[in-house]
Amino acid sequence: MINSSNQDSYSTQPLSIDTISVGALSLQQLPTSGKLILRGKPNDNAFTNRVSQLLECELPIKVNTVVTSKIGTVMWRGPDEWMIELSLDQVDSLQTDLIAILENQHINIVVVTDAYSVLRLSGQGAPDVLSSGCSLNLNKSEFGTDQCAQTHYHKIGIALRFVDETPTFDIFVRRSETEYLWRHLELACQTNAPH
Amino acid sequence: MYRFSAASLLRNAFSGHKNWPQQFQSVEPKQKYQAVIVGGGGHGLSAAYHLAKEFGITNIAVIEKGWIGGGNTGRNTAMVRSNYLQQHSVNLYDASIKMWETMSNELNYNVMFSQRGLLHLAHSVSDMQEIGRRAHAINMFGADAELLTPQQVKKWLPNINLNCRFPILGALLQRRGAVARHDAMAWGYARGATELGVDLIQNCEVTGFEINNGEIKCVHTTKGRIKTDTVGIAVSGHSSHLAEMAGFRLPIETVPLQALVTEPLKPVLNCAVISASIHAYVSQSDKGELVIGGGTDPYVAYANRGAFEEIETMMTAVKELFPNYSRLRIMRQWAGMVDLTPDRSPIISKTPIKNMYMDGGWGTGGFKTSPIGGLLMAEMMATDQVPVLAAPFALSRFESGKLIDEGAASSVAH
Amino acid sequence: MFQIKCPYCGNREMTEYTYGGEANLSRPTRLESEDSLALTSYLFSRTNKRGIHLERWFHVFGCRKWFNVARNTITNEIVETYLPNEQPQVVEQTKE
Amino acid sequence: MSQPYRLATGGDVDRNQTINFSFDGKTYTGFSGDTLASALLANGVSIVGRSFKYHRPRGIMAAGVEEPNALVETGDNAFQEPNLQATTVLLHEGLIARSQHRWPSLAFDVGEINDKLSWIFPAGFYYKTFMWPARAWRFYEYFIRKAAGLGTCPDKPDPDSYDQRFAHFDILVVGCGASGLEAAVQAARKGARICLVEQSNELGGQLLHHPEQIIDSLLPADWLKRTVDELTAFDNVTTLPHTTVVGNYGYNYFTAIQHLRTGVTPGSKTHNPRQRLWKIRTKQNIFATGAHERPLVFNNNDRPGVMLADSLATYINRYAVLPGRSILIFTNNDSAYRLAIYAVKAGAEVRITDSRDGSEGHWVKQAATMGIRIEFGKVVVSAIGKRKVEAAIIMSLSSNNAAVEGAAETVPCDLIAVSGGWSPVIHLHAQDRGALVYDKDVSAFVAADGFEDQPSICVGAARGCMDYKTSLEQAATAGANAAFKVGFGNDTPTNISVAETVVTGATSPLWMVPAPQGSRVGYHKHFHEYQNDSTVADIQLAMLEGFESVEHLKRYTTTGMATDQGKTSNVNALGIAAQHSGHDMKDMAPTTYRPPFTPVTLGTIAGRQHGPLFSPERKTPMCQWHKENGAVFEHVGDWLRPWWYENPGEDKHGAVARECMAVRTAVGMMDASTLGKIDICGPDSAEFLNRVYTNSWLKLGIGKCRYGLMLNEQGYVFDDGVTTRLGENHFHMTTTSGGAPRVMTWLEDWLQTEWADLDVYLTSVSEQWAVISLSGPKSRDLLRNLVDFDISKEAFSFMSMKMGAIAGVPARIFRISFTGESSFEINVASNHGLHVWKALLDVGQDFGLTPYGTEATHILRAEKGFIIVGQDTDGTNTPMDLGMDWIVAKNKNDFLGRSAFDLPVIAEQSRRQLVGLLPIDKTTLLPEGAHVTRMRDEPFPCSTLGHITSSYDSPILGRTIAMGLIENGRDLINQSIFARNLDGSSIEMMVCEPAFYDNEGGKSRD
Ligand SMILES: Cc1cc2nc3c(=O)[nH]c(=O)nc-3n(C[C@H](O)[C@H](O)[C@H](O)COP(=O)(O)OP(=O)(O)OC[C@H]3O[C@@H](n4cnc5c(N)ncnc54)[C@H](O)[C@@H]3O)c2cc1C
Ligand SMILES: NC(=O)c1ccc[n+]([C@@H]2O[C@H](COP(=O)([O-])OP(=O)(O)OC[C@H]3O[C@@H](n4cnc5c(N)ncnc54)[C@H](O)[C@@H]3O)[C@@H](O)[C@H]2O)c1
Ligand SMILES: Cc1cc2nc3c(=O)[nH]c(=O)nc-3n(C[C@H](O)[C@H](O)[C@H](O)COP(=O)(O)O)c2cc1C
Ligand SMILES: [Zn+2]
Repeated sequence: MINSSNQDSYSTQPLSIDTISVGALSLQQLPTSGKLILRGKPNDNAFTNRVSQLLECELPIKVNTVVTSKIGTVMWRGPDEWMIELSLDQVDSLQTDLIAILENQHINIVVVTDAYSVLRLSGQGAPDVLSSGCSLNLNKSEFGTDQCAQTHYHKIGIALRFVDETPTFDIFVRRSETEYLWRHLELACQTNAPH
Repeated sequence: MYRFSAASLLRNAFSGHKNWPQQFQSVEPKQKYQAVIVGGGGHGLSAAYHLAKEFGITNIAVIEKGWIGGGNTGRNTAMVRSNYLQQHSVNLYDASIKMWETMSNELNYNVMFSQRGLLHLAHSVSDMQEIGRRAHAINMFGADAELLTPQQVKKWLPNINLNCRFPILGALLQRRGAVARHDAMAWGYARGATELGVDLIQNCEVTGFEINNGEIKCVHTTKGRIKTDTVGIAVSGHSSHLAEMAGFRLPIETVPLQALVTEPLKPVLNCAVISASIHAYVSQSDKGELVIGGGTDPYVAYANRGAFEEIETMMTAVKELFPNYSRLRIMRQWAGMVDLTPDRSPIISKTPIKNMYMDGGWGTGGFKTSPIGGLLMAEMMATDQVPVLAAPFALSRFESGKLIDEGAASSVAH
Repeated sequence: MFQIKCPYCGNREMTEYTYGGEANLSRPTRLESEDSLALTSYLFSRTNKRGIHLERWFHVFGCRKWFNVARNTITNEIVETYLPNEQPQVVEQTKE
Repeated sequence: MSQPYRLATGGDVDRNQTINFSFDGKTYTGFSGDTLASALLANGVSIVGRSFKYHRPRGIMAAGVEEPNALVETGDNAFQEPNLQATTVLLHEGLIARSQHRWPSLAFDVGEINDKLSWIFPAGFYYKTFMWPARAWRFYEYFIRKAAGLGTCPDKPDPDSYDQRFAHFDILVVGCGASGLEAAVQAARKGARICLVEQSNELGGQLLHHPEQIIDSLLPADWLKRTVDELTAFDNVTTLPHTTVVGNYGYNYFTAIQHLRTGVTPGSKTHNPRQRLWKIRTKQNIFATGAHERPLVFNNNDRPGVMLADSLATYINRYAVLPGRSILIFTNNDSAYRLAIYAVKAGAEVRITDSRDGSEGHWVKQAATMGIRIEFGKVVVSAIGKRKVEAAIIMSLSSNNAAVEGAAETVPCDLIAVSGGWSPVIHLHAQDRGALVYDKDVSAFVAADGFEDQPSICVGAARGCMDYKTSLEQAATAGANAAFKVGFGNDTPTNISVAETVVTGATSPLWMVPAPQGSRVGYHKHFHEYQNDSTVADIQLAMLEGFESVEHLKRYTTTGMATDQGKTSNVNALGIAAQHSGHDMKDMAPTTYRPPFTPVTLGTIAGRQHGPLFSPERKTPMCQWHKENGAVFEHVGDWLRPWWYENPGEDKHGAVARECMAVRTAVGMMDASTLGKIDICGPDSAEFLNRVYTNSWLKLGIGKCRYGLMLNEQGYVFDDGVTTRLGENHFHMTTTSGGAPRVMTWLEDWLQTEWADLDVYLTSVSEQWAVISLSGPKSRDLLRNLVDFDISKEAFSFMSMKMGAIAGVPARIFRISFTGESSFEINVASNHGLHVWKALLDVGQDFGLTPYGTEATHILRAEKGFIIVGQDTDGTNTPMDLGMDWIVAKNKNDFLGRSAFDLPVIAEQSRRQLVGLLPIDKTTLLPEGAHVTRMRDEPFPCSTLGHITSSYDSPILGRTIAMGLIENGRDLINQSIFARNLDGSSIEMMVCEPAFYDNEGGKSRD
């Protein structure tokens, strides 16, 4: 009965709009995904091994990298912090499993599913659109496959994930700041899409 | 003193302006002075002028490492006001406004003191509470303040965007708030001091002090050693450096503060306006440029320049307040190094060294107090007594913890 | 405009960080602070160094870690970044 | 005839595309490819503007960004743009341009009286007068301000949009003259990522008007095409024409302004921005920014028709405009001889006056061969003709340049082309504090050598290299070297473009032409600086009066302070000052170079960041509902919060009273989602809380909540909130909405630095949870209908937390109260927020459930005497000041802020204390912020006892109440004191405990 993934009541995504496309560029609010913050010590083998086993992938220890596994993607967020993105209905069980295998360790697992929304920006010129407010070096050689980074877009913090060579980027943004980012990017798309 | 006037202009016109006397003179230092003032900014020059004028001590030198008025005095946005929060502050700043009101005539130098009114905008309920508190305080302490409704704000600022991102709910008006011609103040004091026999020594940097038994004996400079037994320090952003030379440490951090001007325009803004919560303030100079400032850069720096980031913040703020300024163009930007204290109030004080006094820590707002700051330091130098107005601003407050907190009111520079 | 090298994330624009004031201020313990000078100098007194300044920065838009920076306050050159529990390699020599 | 001064052939203009434009209401035609300046010249318009101070008629002097005179206003209404240089405005159909700073018209300007009176008004005259009568300045100022200024500000919001882009490159090359292009090609060949920027709309720089300059055996146009084609083919090169690098902020950070379109597109779409701000981050930089020609300084040298020689060459060769028929060239170097050759070819009569003794240069010889009359050792002492040059007076120059002598010859002419030498464009180098030295050969300042380890280098004309051959070599080397430094190839250039060597004679500096003996005007009309009317006499006067430093000179005479920032005048001004004071030029230092290189539109920097994009308008998950249901919003930081909900026919007072009463008598509900929330986890969590809060946390039971105060290290309250123990090692902290980011950063700071030994993880969950505060005597009865667990008073006690389901979704419910009524703070995942809000409303109908806003909350909490940090505190209050001694643990050794309690100031007697205040007249609302005196009507100025922090009309009490921070306030309880209005009148009030309602607190426990 009580289920955090009760889709019906997930009535309130931050934006009422889903997708716009301008020329080759598209901007999309992705449906709510499950998100967990995992904290733990990267040099603690017990911790990394157990997590790796459960996730069936290595925990990305390397700065600004993403690892994809069956369960979802794991993003580096800091030397002792990762974000696991997975489907909504698996959040509870993964959380439970993680807690179980990591019992008595100094770790933390926090559900942040609703705290962030994800915008997907795709198409030729997408880096230019992002660069309208983001100072990160988005040249292909600097930011590509399997990479992620936390940075800012004008006044707000965002996390970027490189998705594919189209290029496509996923942008994690605080729920309440989603509209601000969306409006900025929408205008930047219109400016940058070839007419 | 050679008097400036319309008549003297005309007289000199007939001789092709070839006979004007020097306004001030840079000389080589003597070996000994009764008193030495370090720093040829507004405060140092005012101190020298008042020491000579009010206390009859004329065997003094102002030592300036560059050119007089070239520190923050030469790079500030020239707002003069006394609408501070704390009683001691209002008393101090208002005493300075009173000196400004007569300065042109006192110095026989037109410092273009223009009491055109100054508005502090309030963008939120808490801003309203803050200006309400300030208005009542200022009024009670004997200076002038009024609270305006948004409609009244619109009358003062026809181009204001009342309904900006953080809608304007009201404003604090100080009618005696003013702008002035900053360079003229420095030159006016320099001229007055020269006339009274003060030595102005430019391009001469103080590099050390000789201190004996905790008493100042001698000042070392790039132009040699100068004997003196009284020293006043008014070096704004360099205060910590001078203190270090004298062997003590100050509660000061020096950070860049930037400003800029647009190209000159016909009159478009007839008062000065400050928005502390969206970080910009604007006035229009008599020449026509809009003079714009904002918040400080956050980090310690001695570079007289700041980050572009702050400029961007200022420009977005100005455009938000005055959307019709958007097509105007910025002509020049610059920065100064301001000396911030923890409570954003100045230090007018004796120091751990006997007969060494300091007038500094004015942070983002000490242009307006050049007259009073200099006068108070002059009095300390002449009498070794701390004047009543200065007493609360002593260094010792950082030992007792009895700060004079103007922090809330000075989140934006002015 | 300088960049700062976060010890974790690498070189980023200074706009990603917030400044945290002078590093190495020693916080007096309760007992020490009964000597109020130790306390007030911890609270208020600053070296405000002209030259190599040891200071703290927070990577607020990145990994959210605090770290230390040795920066020349005259040129803004970042000489070194290091972790809170480390000592800087630069020993301050340059004054100007 | 239309365009009488247009040449029949040549130039880069498209004669098939006629463009109509207007200037001062008169319509003209020009061609595509023209600037406003070239089109005006083609039409024979000689006066374009008026000078700042003397209102002298001024024409077009230059062909680029160095133009000081020809400032115009373009566009109408909201599209109006003041102070544009006619030389940089591209002509476009329908362009409307106006002269400015004149009244009633450009031709007849009343302000010209200033010119007549200029002999009375030298530099700085205003410091010496307007002081009588005392305090009359505001009167004079009114007229002075009107007379000053240049263009006018538009009076409507800017309808255009602007874009911004951040970009990272290996190498930035500024300037697309021969040097910049060569440098870029060399670096591109090695594979580096390059950004190539040119302020003009066309690439080529000087080459565009030096048609005879053969490079690699190609004509300039062909060499340009070959080079640009090669660059275009690289995908590692980004070329930005019509883009100006305006700022060098150090450490390889630059700003540039790109012009994306010209002209006005009324109703232009937001996706079609006018300009773009580039923020460019690089590793190596090459400044190939060329050089600006300087005028020569003689009497009336500002007359329309006096033009810079190379600019005139530009008009002839690039724009096919010959704006005169009879040209007198006045030079001190060889470059102007090129103009002579072009002008003769274009059909003009040319005569050359050269201040030097002679020159064996290539072009000099060529000019001589062409039969052009050349006179060495002579100077123009004066221009004749007020509205347009009619003649020049020529005399001989004495051998030491100190005097003019011999007979004065009047030479009729309609143009005087001047060349006083070239000043390399060192701005970008100098903006970053790059060292400068005076170069005798160039007679100007250049970047000092010896910066091999620096990331930036000047090349070509920008480095003082005035011949193509060496410029190209220099540029090629710089390009290859830069690529090598960033890790591409070796530092040897390949296939360097080769230009012919051209022999030129040396430039002989001539900072000013001596005034003839006995001249009445002397140096009063020798303009070294045009826009601000700064003359040689002004510099002399300033120095006479003691303004010796060049920085003083600048500020006293305003030289170099105009919109062109002294591009043509600064070096001359220094030369004049040096000459006057007997200094050597190498001992002079230019005034500080500052961004921007050319003026930058304010809106371009702001970009899209205005209105709702100025800063994020943060909205809670239920925001849309609030909007649709009459909420009036309050801006709290970036958040939008319902202030109150207005029913039809209600005003603020009515609405707020209704909301308050609902909470006191039935049940109300508030969206509290904006509260800061932090998940705290780890074995040392309780110890951590013990250190950051003033009270004790070690023994808090699981599932229990506790209120805490956080102090800064000065012992003053800086945030508060309720924290709950979720598990042995797990807490949920709440903070104030506005303080959330600050608290998070502060806590991380302590954990990561001072207390790195503590094992605690913090995670911000502010936005994970939507929070609904349900409050009022009926709250439990209501809630019972929606939850799946026992919420009876016994099972769910005050200050505890339970997890369960509400309306089918998981929730954490806290029994805490900010209103003093029985309350439940319901936390659900944000995406469920609206769902639960609506579910409560559905059930709540029967209970009189009323949504309430922040205003009601503030009243309700004030009735209880609860503080709001930031309103009832101002950053200088200890817990004791607030009457909250109880929250300070006596047995704890240390917590943040504790040490400060030992400071004398904290122990002081006369501190301000938070007290309640009851106006004697129950209907009088005390003004918030009003200060307080002990005595009625104590005359101002007087001292304050403190001020009123909160003041409300309490519906439940039927009277007004207030709180204030009052000196020794607690000692004054039950005494009367006086709040003072702005007009000095007094309101009597009684001091009381800061609690007005249900002081036993029974209700909240219910
Ligand atoms: C951008 C900006 C805007 C501002 N706006 C305002 C405003 O609107 N209103 C306002 O009231 N205030 C404003 N201020 C603050 C104000 O400018 C300063 O507080 C004030 O000018 C300080 O005056 P001063 O005489 O103490 O210092 P300065 O004018 O800085 O003079 C100090 C002098 O000491 C010299 N010096 C330093 N070290 C030595 C040494 N070792 N030996 C010899 N000489 C030395 C320096 O060269 C300098 O000339 C602003 C400041 C800035 C930077
Ligand atoms: N005395 C002379 O005869 C003389 C004088 C100057 C140049 N020249 C000749 O021209 C050749 C030089 O070519 P060059 O390439 O060095 O100079 P150039 O003048 O041909 O090119 C410089 C280019 O840089 C651009 N520019 C300047 N500042 C800019 C900025 N901030 N942002 C964007 N663009 C900017 C200019 O618009 C110009 O197109 C010299 O070698 C010389 O032969 C001769
Ligand atoms: C109130 C005020 C008005 C100014 N107006 C101008 C101006 O009209 N033109 C100009 O070029 N600079 C102007 N400046 C800036 C100065 O040129 C200069 O940048 C400033 O004094 C700092 O000195 P610096 O740039 O030499 O370091 C102004 C400065 C101030 C403080
Ligand atoms: Zn980082």
